[in-house]
Amino acid sequence: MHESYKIKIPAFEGPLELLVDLIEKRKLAINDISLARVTDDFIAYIKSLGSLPIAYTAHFIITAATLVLIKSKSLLPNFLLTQDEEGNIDELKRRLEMYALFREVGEKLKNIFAGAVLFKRPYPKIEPMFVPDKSLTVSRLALVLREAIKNIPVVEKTPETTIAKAITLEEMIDNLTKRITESMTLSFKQFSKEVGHKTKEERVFVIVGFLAILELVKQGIVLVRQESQFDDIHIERNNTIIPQK
Amino acid sequence: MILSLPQQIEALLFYKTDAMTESALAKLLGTDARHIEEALGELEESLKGRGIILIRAGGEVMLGTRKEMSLLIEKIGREELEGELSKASVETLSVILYRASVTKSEIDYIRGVNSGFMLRALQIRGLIEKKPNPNDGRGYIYTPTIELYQYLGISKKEELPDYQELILSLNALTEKKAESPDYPRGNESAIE
Amino acid sequence: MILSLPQQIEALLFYKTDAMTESALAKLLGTDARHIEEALGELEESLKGRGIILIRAGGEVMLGTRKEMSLLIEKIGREELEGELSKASVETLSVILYRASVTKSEIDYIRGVNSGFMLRALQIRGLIEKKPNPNDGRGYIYTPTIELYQYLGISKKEELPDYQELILSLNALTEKKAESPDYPRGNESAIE
Repeated sequence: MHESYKIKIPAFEGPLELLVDLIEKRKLAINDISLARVTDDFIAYIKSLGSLPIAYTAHFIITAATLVLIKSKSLLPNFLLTQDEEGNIDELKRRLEMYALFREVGEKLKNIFAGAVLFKRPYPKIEPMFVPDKSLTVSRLALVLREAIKNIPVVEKTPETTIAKAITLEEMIDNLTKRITESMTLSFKQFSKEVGHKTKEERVFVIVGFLAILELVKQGIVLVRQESQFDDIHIERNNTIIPQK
Repeated sequence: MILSLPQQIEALLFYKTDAMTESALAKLLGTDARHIEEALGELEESLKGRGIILIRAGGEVMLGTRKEMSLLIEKIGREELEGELSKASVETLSVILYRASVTKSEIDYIRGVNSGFMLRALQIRGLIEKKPNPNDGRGYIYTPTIELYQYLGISKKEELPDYQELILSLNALTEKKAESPDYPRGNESAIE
Repeated sequence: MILSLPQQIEALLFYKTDAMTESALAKLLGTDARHIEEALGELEESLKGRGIILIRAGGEVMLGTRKEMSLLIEKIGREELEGELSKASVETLSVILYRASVTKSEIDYIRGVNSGFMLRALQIRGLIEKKPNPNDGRGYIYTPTIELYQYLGISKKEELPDYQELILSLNALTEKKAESPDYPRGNESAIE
């Protein structure tokens, strides 16, 4: 469960690295079954990232979205995926396979690097001759240096974000809990519509919301109900348990 | 006596010591790309069984000592070798090496992270080069340098570990992609 | 694979650039004068019909280019010396002038690429000098030559245009480098 995977932050640079790592640790192949199995650990990792800049976590959240789709499909047999979603899943698997290839060969390169170097011939000694260039003036030198300084990346620069506002899993859970209390039943479609469906960034919100629902199901706060295959997923408060939050 | 093209190339590379592009060779020797290509093949062949070899990487050529000599030369050499590479660096290098010429967005897509700082660090170390993209006037591609080949002890890309195998697997994955045309290219731009 | 003695000698001479005594060769390769003598004969033989030759004089040996190449090589040398300085060379030169004394790694960091090649070109043209680094026994620093100062009409770096301002920006940017050891891992995945 959540505690099963403890990692120091930021142990993983990106979502593909983390996923391949999780899958390889279990000695699994890259497929729907293995991806569904590592979803919880993957989400646990994102949750542990709480305070990191959204620029870093955004890639993880986008990938988590696809993982949740895979997991939902494995949990709810009736769960229907759109063509887009199927596409996202296929793409994720292909990316993981490609990444795994480069990662594996990278290990081999690491082993041979600087092991047996092919040396070039050093420069023979040459008596220098002073030959300046007519275009060489102090003002040109100042100009060129100014240009070079402009191109040095500033390490501390706050990264531009693709997502306007940082939104954490916890925030989303709180928000969802409140809404459920207000209106006993809430359709997932309605929920997603409210959050917005236009841009990719906004879609991430929906997916984080979806993750949150799964989380609530696990905690027993809400019940998820789907009448038939093509129906909305209904979210209801579970009255048999007092919410602990 | 007039020297043959392979002889002339060998002498020029020996004198220059740095890598030369095949086009610079053609210009200097007053011939064309096809003749240079042919002559380089002959030179490569004639260097078999010698103490030096021809290293070729992405349109550039250079002479170097054979890998069997590396220990002895390290002993007498003055150069300090920077040995260690991080996991993230080798990952980035492997994409650039096996893809041979690749854009930043492709590297980012394959690694699932923004590689900007990593690419700069590798350029500073002289292991990769940034060049204008011939297919896109404003874009850039990244290519391995001959120096990277030297450090790996390989004289051409075919000598990379698992080269054929990896290229086949990559092609198979790209074909798979082509078979499912309606998948959204959405996530790709998420990296930008 | 174990290389033959002539192969090993060729590689060593290729790398040494200067002439080596036969006795130094024998010592390096762990053999005796007679075997070296024999191997040199074989090497000389195998270099027939090649672009490079073995030069032997008074117990010393070195590799060189064939005399038929001398015209072409002179031409290349002249081009290196007289050609227009590339933008990259001028950039490298400007860093050295404003800093007055700077290591290669700082130049590389400021420029974002490896400057080895440019430093060589600037040295040949007598614009900069390479000196042992007083703060680091094994390293080197690069400084402008007196002739360059004279040519530019200045007597010290403070007379360069906007000196204070540019040096402040440079300091600000290079200090940050010290704070982030190899490359900034945390920001690697930052979206630009």
